Amino acid sequence: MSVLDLDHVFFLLIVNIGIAVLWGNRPFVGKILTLLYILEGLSILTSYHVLLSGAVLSSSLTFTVMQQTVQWQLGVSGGFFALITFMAAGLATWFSSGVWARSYAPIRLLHSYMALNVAAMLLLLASNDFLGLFIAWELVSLVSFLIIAINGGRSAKAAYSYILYAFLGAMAILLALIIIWNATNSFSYVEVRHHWSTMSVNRQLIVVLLLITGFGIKMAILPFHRWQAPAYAYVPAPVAAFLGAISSRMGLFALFIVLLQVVGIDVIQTLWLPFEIINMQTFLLWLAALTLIIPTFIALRQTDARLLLAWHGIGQGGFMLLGILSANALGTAGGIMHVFNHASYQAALFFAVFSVSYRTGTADLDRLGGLVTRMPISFTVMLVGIIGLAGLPPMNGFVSKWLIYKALLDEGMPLLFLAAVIGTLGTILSVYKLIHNTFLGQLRLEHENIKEVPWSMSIPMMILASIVFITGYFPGLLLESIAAMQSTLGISVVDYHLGGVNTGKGNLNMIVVVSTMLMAIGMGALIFFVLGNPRKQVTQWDNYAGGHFLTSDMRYQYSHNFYPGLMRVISPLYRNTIFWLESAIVSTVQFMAHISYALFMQANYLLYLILLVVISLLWVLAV
Amino acid sequence: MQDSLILLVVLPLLLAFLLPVIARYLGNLSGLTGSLLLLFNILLLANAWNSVGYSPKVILLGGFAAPLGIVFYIDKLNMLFAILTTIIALLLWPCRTHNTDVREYVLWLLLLAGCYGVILSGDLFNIYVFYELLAVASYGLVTLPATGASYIAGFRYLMISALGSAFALLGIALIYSFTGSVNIAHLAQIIPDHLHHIWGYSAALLLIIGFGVKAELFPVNFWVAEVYSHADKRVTALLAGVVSKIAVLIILRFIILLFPWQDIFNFLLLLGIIGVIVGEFAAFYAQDLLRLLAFSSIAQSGLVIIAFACATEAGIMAGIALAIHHLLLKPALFLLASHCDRSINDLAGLAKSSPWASALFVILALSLLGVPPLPGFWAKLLLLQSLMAEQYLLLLVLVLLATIVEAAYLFRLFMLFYQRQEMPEQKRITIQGQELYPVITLSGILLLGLFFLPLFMDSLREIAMQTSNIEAYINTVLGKVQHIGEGNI
Amino acid sequence: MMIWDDIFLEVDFWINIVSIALIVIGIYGIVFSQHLLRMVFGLGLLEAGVNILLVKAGYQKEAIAPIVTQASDTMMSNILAATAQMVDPVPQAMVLTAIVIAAGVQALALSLVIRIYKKYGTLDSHVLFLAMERDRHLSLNQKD
Amino acid sequence: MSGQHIFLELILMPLLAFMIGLFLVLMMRKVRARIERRVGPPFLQPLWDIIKLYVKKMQISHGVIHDLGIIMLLGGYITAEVFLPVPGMSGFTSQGDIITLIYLMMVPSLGLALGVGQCANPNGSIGISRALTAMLAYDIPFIVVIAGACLYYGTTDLTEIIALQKSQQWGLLSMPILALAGLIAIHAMLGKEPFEIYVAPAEIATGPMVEMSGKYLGSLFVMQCLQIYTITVLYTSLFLGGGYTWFDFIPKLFLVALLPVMITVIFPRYKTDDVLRWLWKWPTGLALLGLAIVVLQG
Repeated sequence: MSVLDLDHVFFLLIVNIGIAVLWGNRPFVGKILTLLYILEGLSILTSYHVLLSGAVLSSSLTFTVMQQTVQWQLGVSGGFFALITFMAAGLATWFSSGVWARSYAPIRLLHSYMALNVAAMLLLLASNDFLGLFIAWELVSLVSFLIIAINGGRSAKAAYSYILYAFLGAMAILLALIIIWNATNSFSYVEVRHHWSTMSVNRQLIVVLLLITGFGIKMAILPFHRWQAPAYAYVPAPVAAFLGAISSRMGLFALFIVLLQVVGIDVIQTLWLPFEIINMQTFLLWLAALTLIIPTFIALRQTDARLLLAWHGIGQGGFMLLGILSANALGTAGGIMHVFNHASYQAALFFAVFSVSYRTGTADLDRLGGLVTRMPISFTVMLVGIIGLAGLPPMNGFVSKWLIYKALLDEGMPLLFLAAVIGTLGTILSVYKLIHNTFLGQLRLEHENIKEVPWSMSIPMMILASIVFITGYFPGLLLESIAAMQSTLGISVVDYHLGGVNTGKGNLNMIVVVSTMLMAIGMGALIFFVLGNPRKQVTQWDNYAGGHFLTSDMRYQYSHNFYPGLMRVISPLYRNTIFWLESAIVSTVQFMAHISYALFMQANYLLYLILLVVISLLWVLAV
Repeated sequence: MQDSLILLVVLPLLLAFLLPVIARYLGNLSGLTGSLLLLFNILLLANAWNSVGYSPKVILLGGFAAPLGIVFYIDKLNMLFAILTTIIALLLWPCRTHNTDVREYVLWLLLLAGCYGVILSGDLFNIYVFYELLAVASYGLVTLPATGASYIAGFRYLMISALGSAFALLGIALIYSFTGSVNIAHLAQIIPDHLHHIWGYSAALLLIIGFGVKAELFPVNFWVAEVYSHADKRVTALLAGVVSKIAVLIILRFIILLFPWQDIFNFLLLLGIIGVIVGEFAAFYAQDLLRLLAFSSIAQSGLVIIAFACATEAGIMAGIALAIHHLLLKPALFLLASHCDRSINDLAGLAKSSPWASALFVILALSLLGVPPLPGFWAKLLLLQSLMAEQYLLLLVLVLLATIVEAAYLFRLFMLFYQRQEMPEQKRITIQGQELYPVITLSGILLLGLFFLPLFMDSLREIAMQTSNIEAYINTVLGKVQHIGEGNI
Repeated sequence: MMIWDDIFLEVDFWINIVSIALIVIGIYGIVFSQHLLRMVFGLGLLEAGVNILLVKAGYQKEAIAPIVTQASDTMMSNILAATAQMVDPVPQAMVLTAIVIAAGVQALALSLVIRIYKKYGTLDSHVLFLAMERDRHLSLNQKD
Repeated sequence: MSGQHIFLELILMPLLAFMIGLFLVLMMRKVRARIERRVGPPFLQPLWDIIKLYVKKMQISHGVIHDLGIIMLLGGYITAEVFLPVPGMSGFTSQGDIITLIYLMMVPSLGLALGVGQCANPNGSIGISRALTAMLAYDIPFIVVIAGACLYYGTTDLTEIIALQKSQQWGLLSMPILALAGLIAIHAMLGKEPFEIYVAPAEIATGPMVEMSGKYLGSLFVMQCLQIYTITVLYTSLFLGGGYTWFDFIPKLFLVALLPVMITVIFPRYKTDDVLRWLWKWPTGLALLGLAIVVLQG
């Protein structure tokens, strides 16, 4: 069956946790942990061909409760996500293993929480039935809470709001599980799928909506998106990269498994919301599209680089969902591929932003500028990252987005295609603001002596940036496992090759595109450098400035309210409705709490007893 | 063999009356006799557990056969609660505290005798008598701190409890005047069919409200917050953990055997869910730890009542699981909180001064919340399943929403504990070793029990099966062939 | 007319009336009085009413005391015939117990009232409730 | 496709594009001049402009990214040229479809933005802010038009779209409303009045070009040629049936470029927010109408 069973990985994870908890403060431990994460990733990678053939890695751990045997098996989908997890965790730990750790006091907590997170996520990825899924889900929620709250203060507040949302989600999932159990008497995916149709249509609808709510909260789909950005922004750099890269994708993984493997997209397509107004699939697709557009345009307004990226993370989640729900081989492939792509460039971007704030002490976009000459590596990484995030060729973000666009067009959903493009355009605007306000423009006087971050921090960034480029150049590397995933799930399989996909109605060959681009850029460089006179380099403060002579102490940077024209048009659309709703719910709960407490605090409390007796006797008479 | 179980009730009573005399000779050591007694009880129960086996047994007191004679009914459910009561009482036994008043020992023993009596009695009036014994002892225990506030709380507790008892007695009077019997097995033959009218309902409601006072049933649970926050913490732990569950047990027996009518179930469901919601919300508002725990205890009792009110085998199983879980957990939480008896905001940074205690508190509270894979989750899962089996969807949603409110206040608490803010030196709180033994034992039982989860589930199902088997109850008490006349009807 | 006469002349009826009146008065006293002593007295009335109702459950018109006098008459059927003529003894036993319990509870309640009066100098339940809350508040905020 | 052919296409396409672009620019300037009753520039004026800028003595660079931005800008359009279908040379087109092409056309914008950003002149940044806003404005109707066309033809492959038009009829005839909307969109894309605020050629002090001198500006001129060529070819391929041969292809390109110029002169300039409002209202509405018709037609 399997070359290597999952126990080894679990064992390594336990070792990981042990080391992190016991010796997390020592300076060398970060390096050991990095190696361990890489080792875990490799141990899955070495047996990856087994997974690709459709087999599973299984663990010998198992327990039986309520006639249900819970065991752990890593399939190819789980393996794919696990690899991303190990990549993110390994590089994040690498980032924090050197100089960075000296400036961060609770480094032991960070290492331990990271190890716990990875372990819980692996449990989730390897779960094989709803019970195991739910247990792992709650564990993931709790350890995410820990890691989000790590900095105290603002991050603790964000973590609190996260855990409340997470509990709302968990309760929704629990309800769905109970309904499923009631109908099928089983928790295992196979059994549930088999007996799915024993549920009435209304029940099916409720269950699907509950599962979407529950798992969607983790990936912050629309009405539940408010918790995520502050939760992912106000944490230390490695945590932000790790969370932004993979944490909220656990929700996507669960949705992917549930909607595609257990429920089946064909069922989703035949379910109708009440009054037959809208198809379930269409409803979810539009939800995903809104999740893409609204957070993206919220990101456009941010002045804090970390918040900006975190909001984009939510928006890109909408992209993935859009792909997965499109019920199209290309779309599913794009959605899953986007998980990897997003993980790579989002981590790179968070590293770049946090490198800047590590050196300058701020991530406020109004207080930075011109750092490109001081931190060229961070700039390059950010450039690669934003091209990926914006989904422009030649980076990997383009490939997955292309697949999703193509799927939406092929399925005849032009408006959703438009929504996706609007999201991308908003992203381009927003990321240009990010790189402009951070690295371009005028250098501030106080940043004159800033240096590039040390190698221990820049190497992981560069690795991520090169991953972004390489998987953009050769998307077939990822498409191979995605195709395997699709064939194990029994949905239509994407026709891929190393350079991209063939659809017959419009192809993409990234090898050709990127090679042409490289050659074209070479030609451009040739034209630019060979023709004409040589250039003269001027200092960063030497520019036209309307004939006025600028000096370095003059603030001469266009950064705040970067798109005034656009904002004049769209700012009336920012209504803070969800914020308003959230605070309304909070006030309602507080009001109810006050009333309940006042109920108990009565001087003449015996009246209730009499009231109860009288009412119940009246009730008896009525009965 | 099982006849020796009478000793469970007899010995504490005997010792309670002898103890003042013994104390004159043994002094401080007299507390030890109580511990020894409880140890003996554990042995007794363990021995009996083996002999009870699968079929329930009956003890005829005074040699008269039921329904004329007084009986003790012994099945696994009763045994289980008796064992748990003994274990918790042993853990909470106040003998380690110095210069404990001998009266305290006496009251504890009386309380225990009452508990055992209530658990084992198969007779309505006996249950009432033992319940009163238990209640009177608890009034004494509540007022032991001898502060003004504890007197007032105790008085208010006494009034509502006495009123409840009077209602219960009224219910018994009603039942007796219609059936001429107080033997539960006998009544189980008569009431469900012959008293299915207004008087039967009235009697049912009076009994439920009467015993509901101790079971923390809404809305006769207004004493809970003040009593739990003013009484000695061991007493609080015992009341919240054991006594309330025993009262719920009585209600379970009533609704299974005597009043198996859907209207009564609905009534209990309604009270239960209101209790859950109001309890959680009040706990959300509570400004000090003890009140918070008290209100959460109300909510948990509400959950147990909901489970029992499903009145199916699955519901009984869920209710027993929840009850046992809460019975083991709440005493531990109250003991952990006993030195944090202050406004919640003063607890900021508690984890610095007492890291182990706060970690334990957090784990136990997570179990209370029902976070998998902690034991609370499995109990809650059983409850949800039984609710779903009866298609009580709305109830299910309310319970889950109440859990979110619970999560809100518990996590607020955790975040306060782990706030990275120094506590002023004079405000430092540590959980002292004395409370730690019972806490560690209880949480050890809970957490290690997790490894035997399938085993527990199986035995719980067995217990639930036995409990919901009305025929077996009647046959055991009255004998298989014996048919008693229909009384005064 | 005759029927009403019958009812009014029935002892049952009057016992019921008296006990229910006692119960209602007792409950009223407990719930609506602010004075602790009155509450205790109300409790006493309530208990008395319930007890009367309970003892009435065994009442039988023109029955004899439940004592089997003729030991020689060992025939089971005769005993059964005799019991049919007797008052049911069980409620009486129960009422005795209940009275004892009620007396105990009331004594305890009175002793608590004394303690409370010594501490606070008042027996007004509203005032005492506020005092209890104040004490709680003080103890929360000034400990150590 | 032989290796030689590939090489030929790679070299030839950008060159051809540049040359045709030069003539398109010339034509636009000429036509505009004639409408304004001027004579207009001589035949090789656009080329001379570029050569003049390239051979200027002082070439001021504001840093590596300044250069890199210009190179990215040129490279992006050169790539786009390679993937455009023209008569006889569409070997690359099937390797990247129309969606790829749209996104390739966004790369130069990013390059320009990066280059200008490095100049550290806030006026340049303001110009970029306007340019990107305008991109958001005109891309939305344009995308709806593309979506409608792709939906109508059932493919995103440009060569297939052209082949379908050859066998059936031109897109202009089958989707007239979409074609009209597309025309307005490319008018805005070309940065002609009334949508010229982001180029703002009249007030060079606030616009992307503020720090562009010498061959930097020359490269922008090259870019302009390539841009006009790209847009016209794209429109031609979608709605005018592409080209059978170069002889009917080039007139079509000129026709497409001519239409905006014919009407542009009479307009004043919109503010940025007005550009947004207008483009999101009229052409987008038209395009959505066209899309609805396409969808309803089946």
